Amino acid sequence: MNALLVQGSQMLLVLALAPLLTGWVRKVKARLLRRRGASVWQPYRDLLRLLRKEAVVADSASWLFRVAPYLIFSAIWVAAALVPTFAINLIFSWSADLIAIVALLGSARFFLALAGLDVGTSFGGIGASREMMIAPLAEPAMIMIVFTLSLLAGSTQLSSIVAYMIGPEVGLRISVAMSLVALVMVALAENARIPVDNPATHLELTMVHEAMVLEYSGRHLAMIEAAASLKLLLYVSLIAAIFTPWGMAAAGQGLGHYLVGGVAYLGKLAAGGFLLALFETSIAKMRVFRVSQFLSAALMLGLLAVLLLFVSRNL
Amino acid sequence: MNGLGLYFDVAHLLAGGLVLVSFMMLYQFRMYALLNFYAVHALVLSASVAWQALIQGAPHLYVTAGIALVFKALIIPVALHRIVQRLGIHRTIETVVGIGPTMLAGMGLVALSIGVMLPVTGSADILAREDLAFALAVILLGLLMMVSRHNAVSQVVGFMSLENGLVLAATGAKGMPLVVEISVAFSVLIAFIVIGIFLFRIRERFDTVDVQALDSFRGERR
Amino acid sequence: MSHEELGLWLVRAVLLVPALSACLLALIPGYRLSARLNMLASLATLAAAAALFRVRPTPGAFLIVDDVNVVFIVLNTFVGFTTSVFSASYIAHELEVGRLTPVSLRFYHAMYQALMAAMNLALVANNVGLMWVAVEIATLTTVLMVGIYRTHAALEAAWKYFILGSVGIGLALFGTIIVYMASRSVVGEGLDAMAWTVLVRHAPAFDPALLNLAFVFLLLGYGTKVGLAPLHAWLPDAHAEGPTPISAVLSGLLLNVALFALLRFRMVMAGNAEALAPGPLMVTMGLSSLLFAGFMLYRRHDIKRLFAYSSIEHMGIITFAFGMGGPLANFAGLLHMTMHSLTKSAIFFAVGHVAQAKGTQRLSEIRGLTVSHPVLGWALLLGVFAIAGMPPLGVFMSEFLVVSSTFARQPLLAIPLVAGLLLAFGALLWQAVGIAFGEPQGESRPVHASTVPLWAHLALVLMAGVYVPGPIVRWFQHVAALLG
Amino acid sequence: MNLVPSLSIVAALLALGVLAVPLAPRRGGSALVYVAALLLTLAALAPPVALLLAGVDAGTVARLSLPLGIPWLGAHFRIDALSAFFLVVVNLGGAASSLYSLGYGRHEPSPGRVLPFYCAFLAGMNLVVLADDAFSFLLAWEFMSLSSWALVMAHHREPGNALAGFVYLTMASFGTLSLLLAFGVLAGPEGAYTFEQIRSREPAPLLASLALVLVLLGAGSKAGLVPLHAWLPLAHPAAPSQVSALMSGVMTKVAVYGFVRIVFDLLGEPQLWWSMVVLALGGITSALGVLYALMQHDLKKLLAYHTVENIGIIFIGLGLAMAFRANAMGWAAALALTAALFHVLNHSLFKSLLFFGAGAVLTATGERDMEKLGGLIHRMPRTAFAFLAGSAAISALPPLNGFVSEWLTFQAMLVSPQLPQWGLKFLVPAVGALLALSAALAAACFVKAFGVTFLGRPRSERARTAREVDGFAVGAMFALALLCLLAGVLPGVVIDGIAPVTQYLLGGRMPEQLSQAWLSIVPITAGRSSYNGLLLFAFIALSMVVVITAIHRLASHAVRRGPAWDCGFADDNPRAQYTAGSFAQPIRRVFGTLVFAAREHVTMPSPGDMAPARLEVRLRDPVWELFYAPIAVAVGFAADRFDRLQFLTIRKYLSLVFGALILLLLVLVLWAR
Repeated sequence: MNALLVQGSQMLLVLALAPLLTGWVRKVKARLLRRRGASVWQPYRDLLRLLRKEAVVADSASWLFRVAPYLIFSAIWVAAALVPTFAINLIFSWSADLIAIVALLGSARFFLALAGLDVGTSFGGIGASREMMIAPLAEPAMIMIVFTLSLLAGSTQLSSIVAYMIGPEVGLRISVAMSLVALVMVALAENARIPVDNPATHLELTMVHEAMVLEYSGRHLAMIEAAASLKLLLYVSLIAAIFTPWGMAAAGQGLGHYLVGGVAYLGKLAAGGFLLALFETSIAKMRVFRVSQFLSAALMLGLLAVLLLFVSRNL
Repeated sequence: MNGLGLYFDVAHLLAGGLVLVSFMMLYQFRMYALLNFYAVHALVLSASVAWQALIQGAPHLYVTAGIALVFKALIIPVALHRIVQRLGIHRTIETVVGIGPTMLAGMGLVALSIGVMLPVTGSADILAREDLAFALAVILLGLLMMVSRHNAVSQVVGFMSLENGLVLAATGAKGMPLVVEISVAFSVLIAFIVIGIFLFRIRERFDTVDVQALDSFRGERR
Repeated sequence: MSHEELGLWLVRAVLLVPALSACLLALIPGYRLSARLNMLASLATLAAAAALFRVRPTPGAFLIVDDVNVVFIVLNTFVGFTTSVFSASYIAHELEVGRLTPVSLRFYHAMYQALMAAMNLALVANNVGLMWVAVEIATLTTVLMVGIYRTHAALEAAWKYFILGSVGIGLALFGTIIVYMASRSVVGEGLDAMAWTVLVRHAPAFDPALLNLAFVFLLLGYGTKVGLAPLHAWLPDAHAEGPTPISAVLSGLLLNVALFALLRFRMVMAGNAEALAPGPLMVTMGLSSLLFAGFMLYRRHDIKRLFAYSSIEHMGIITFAFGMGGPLANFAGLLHMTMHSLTKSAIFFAVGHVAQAKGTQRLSEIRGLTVSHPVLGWALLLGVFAIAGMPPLGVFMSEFLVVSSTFARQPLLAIPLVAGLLLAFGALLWQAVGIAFGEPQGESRPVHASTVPLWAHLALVLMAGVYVPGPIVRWFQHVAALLG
Repeated sequence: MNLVPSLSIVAALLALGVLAVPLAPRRGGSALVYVAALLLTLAALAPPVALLLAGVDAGTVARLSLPLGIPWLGAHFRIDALSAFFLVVVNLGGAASSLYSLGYGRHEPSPGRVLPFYCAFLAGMNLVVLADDAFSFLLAWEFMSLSSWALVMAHHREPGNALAGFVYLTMASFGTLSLLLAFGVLAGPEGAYTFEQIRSREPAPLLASLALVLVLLGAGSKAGLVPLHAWLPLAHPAAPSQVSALMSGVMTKVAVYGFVRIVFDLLGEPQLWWSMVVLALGGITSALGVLYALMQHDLKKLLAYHTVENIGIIFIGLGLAMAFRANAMGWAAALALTAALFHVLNHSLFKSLLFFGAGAVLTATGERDMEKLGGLIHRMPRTAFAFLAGSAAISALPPLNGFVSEWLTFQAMLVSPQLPQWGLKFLVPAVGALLALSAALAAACFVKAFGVTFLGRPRSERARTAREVDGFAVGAMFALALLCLLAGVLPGVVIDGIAPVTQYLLGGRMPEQLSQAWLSIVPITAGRSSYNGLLLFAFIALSMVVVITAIHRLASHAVRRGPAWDCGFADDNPRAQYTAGSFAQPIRRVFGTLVFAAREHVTMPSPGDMAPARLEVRLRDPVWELFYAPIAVAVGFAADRFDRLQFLTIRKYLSLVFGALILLLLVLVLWAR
């Protein structure tokens, strides 16, 4: 029962923290640009406002258009809830390993792209098309990162990987460093951040994610926005859990450990958000067709990480 | 064994003579001369067959010799003379390659036929072996004539000299049954060919059965 | 009547019934009557031949019925009979159209029976000379029949066939003479030295060099009749320009008879350990025919010539199989011979009706047959697949055995074999798709076709693909063992 | 265990095929035949299912030999775990397709060209799986090809179908001949053609390798391994849709069966490099297959190319299994083989479903070209839903079945570092990257396929007026969609069903799945990796329900319909939508320039000219240009050259005879030396 409670609290925690992280990143970015910026709570307000509004649906939209936001949101929420945040070995953590989490995100993207095509406007098409160009490069890179980690840890379970990373055997490895870089690159692409995409613009030539969701409004848009925040949170948590696993509580440990884990998690999120904002302000967005090269680099890094693994350690 | 030696020598001489006449036929480039030499060819064959009949003591071979004499040495050459006249066939023989190379090829063929027969030893008697070598040479030379001449008539002559080689071989094989029947069958065949040439008015070439149909048809309409 | 006597009478019947009916048919004017008589005579011959399965005379000096030839005799008479049935309905149409006159028909029927008699004689002959004579007669009769339409094309085809056939006959005769000389010094002079039974028995003692020489001439001489490349030139034209029943008999039977003659000599060769192995020669000739015909199939414009080239291809395969030797390949070769006769004659039956229905033999004008003439179209397609070695038809089994056993023994030989099979298959398929499918083109006359012989053949071929009756298998196996 | 029921069903199917000839033109005849086929295939499911459920240790094998085929050998038949599994795949596909055809078959313009061959095709596939000697196997194999060829030619008047049929059957024949040669090697010169005899023979390593290459050519050409796939995207779309489904979903699996049977069962111990070849081929096939698919505008052709991709995935699994087996890692080999066989089942389910959907679209609109479709989700909601389910499954999205098998394949790959060979250590991750790439591209491809066909606005009049298809067709699609979901959320059942197969072939199996807590699947140990589709499905469904209820209760549920936002450019021409071609443009630019030498050429009219601008895309098919075109050219060239021999004079023909004679005599002279 306790275990269920912890799992449930993690599920609620990610949901609660996701808009905050988005708000935090925006705030930091604004400060770095010497603007005052909106409050870190602004995303919550936006979501609430959107939820209360009526939804405007295009005449040519089908049921898929209306179901997709919920589906996307649920898939990403479930995925985010399965990534260790403050503790590992939660009760349902074994129901999906890292590969499955990647695939869940893939499901979400699949439906998002379909939703983009549903109305039959050029914007939806352009977004979906570009999104589906990015994904085939990001996913293999991600899988290569999974390979590296799970070959190291002997498992594809996130909890086991994290436990291994906490442990003493890790050491400093070039493979791990490379997969960190690759994972960051993939995360930037997946979350539609600069330099791959700009979440703050609606300029048709550069949009990817925003173009797909252009037709959405009201509660549907709220779901999409929430899902985007959750996804960002998921990736930050993932990077934090794998590469900075310190402070993570194990299953069955006392409340104190959980509290420590929670505080450490908040700290990691804050740091992650800050770094993201710093990175985004210091780099320019690239042309769409440069993205493929960017992601190919990530893929190569991932593959190299796997191969170097055999050199650095006798597996 | 002196008697046998004589028998052998005469048979050898006649068979060799056949090869020689074959060569002389290859050398001809006048139609009538060719036909005349064919008559000589048949004559030598007839003599050879008759000699075989004598030494083998096989009277039925005289029939074959008679056929060769009457049919091949007389009737056929005369008939072909007529055809050449009647159909207005060119009196000169068009060869595919020059006479010289043809002769050289002929030499090669004779060498080949001897080379082929060389390993035959022991069991087959010498007479048969030599005879066979000459017969093979005659056959090959006949074939060579068929493929190296453009004129229909000279091709027929080539075929007939080939057939003479066969008869030479058959009569040389001592005691071979059905030789007469075979020579009759071949005569019929030759008669067919000659009649065919006359009926279908094949003037210049073997290939077309009518001058009007020249070159319009080569097996398949396109 | 004793067993022996009965057998002797049966053999005589197989020869005399067609021979006598040839004379009779030459005298009868009415074409309906003569067509019926033709069928009747063929049926009687078939009955006599079938009875030979049970009753056999002891081999005589001239005639023999043994395991090697009995299946071929029955096959020969069977296809002869079915072709005569087909011929009856084919000829009627030719008369209507005016391509044939009643006089030429009389000649045609007489020649048909004469041909059957000659082929049967070649099969039952126990004497190499007699066999040679029989093959020569068969050739001459077919020459006359090929030219029966009196068109330029037909005459030229017949002429070509005549000349090339004559040269072939000459070469085969020379080979036969040499065989006699080889055996004479062992067996002694006279008829015995030319009898199969004696030859096979005494083969080990023959002079190998003479045998080698003989085989070269026999291979080329009879190979001309078989249609092996490069001796094949007469075959496509003779098939294409003669009446279709004759094409069926040529492809289905005459080629077999010539090959049968080769096989007999191969047995003699195989009996002599020092003689040149006939295998490599036959394998080379077979492969060259297969590959050559495979390429030729692609550029054909005439439907009968197409299938004539396919016959060359299959003769190549069969020669290859016998060249490989061994129980499996020999069995496959025998089976393939049988299947090829049945299938190819069936195809020519179909082609005959198709050509009558469309009024042309040009492939480009025969399109969409399964739409315009479903029965003929599908039958033809089935026939093409049978001949192309598709299961569950008979040729598949023989090709299976040839290819797999060859590859296990001589992998390098199997490569060109398979390439040739594939090449020929591609060509046949391409042409067959064009014939059978697509929008129908050109004229389409009604044809009163009797498709019974056609389906009978195809049914047999289909049956053989999945089930070969035990007695036939035992015969084939026995013969395969004899062939070595 | 008894073989009589299975064989009687085959015989009944053949008889039905013959009966179908007179029945086809009659009213209701076609429905009658399909009902019978449905019942027969359903009945055929019973024996193999029973065998597989009997469990691992049963090891049941039933044999039967009939006095058919090669006379002294007889025809041997056998059912064991492997054939049972594939019998399930074949007859499941057959049953679904028959059900679908009950409705779909009514639209067939010439049932006489479909029905007999349809039954024969089903019988042939069953027979391949049951055969237990080389002759019966190849006979059934080629019979299967031939009957499916006839089905491809059913609509022979459509342009291109003749070529499709030609390429198909020629390639099939090539494959059969390769297999024939392989059996020649395996059976030896004495002709030991029964599988029992072949198993007991130990071929020399070199010969075994030769056999493997030949099997790869033979089974690979039927399955559609690159570069032997060329026939597949031509032939599969040309057939009527229920047959396309069978060919893509089932027949390619029969080819996989052939490969597994020969390589795992008959060939003895594998050599190491075999697995490398198979792995590399699988990886290349999967990536190239999906790239080809992405370039297609023809819905059925796209699906056919996807079959190529999935075959690649299956062969990756098989290659892994071979690698592990060569290193005596039975448990890992069992995992990899299970993954491959699981994918076999999965692909047969969703590919049939997708072809049914394509067939439904084809009947409703008469179009296969996606550029003329669109918006069908409004007109054909049920078909759209089923197609969406199939698309999600084939794109390996959890919690559907496609994901499970790919996940298992990845799990098997992760064992690869334990292999001692460096080559494999490096190769496997690279193949893994290709697999991930093709999975992601597949998702992109099906976004395109579903999005352009069913979503957006109709691009043609026929798409605008499409009607939903009949109940049988929809029923068949929904049944398959349900099976996709079930296999996805309860994969343990399938894995345990496959266990007897791996036990038989490899002597090992995956851990029993149905006894795991919460019905998770555990490939090796629970600590290493596990996956629970059921829970994921439940979580997603639950959270969706919760969120939707919460929002609709607590926040707004008002909806207003309005026109789509047009950027102020009011032109609602549906042709302004994204098309299949434009959707794939970014991917074409990224991958296509390399693989297909894709070139875009823009023709822009001069200012003031009212002519439309044109964008032309040129793609080159590297496989066709490298492998097939040269052969066609060479054959054509040689045929032209040889053809001159038809037009010689008699003298020249005589010269040929003369030449042959001289040649042979020379050989004789030389021989005697």
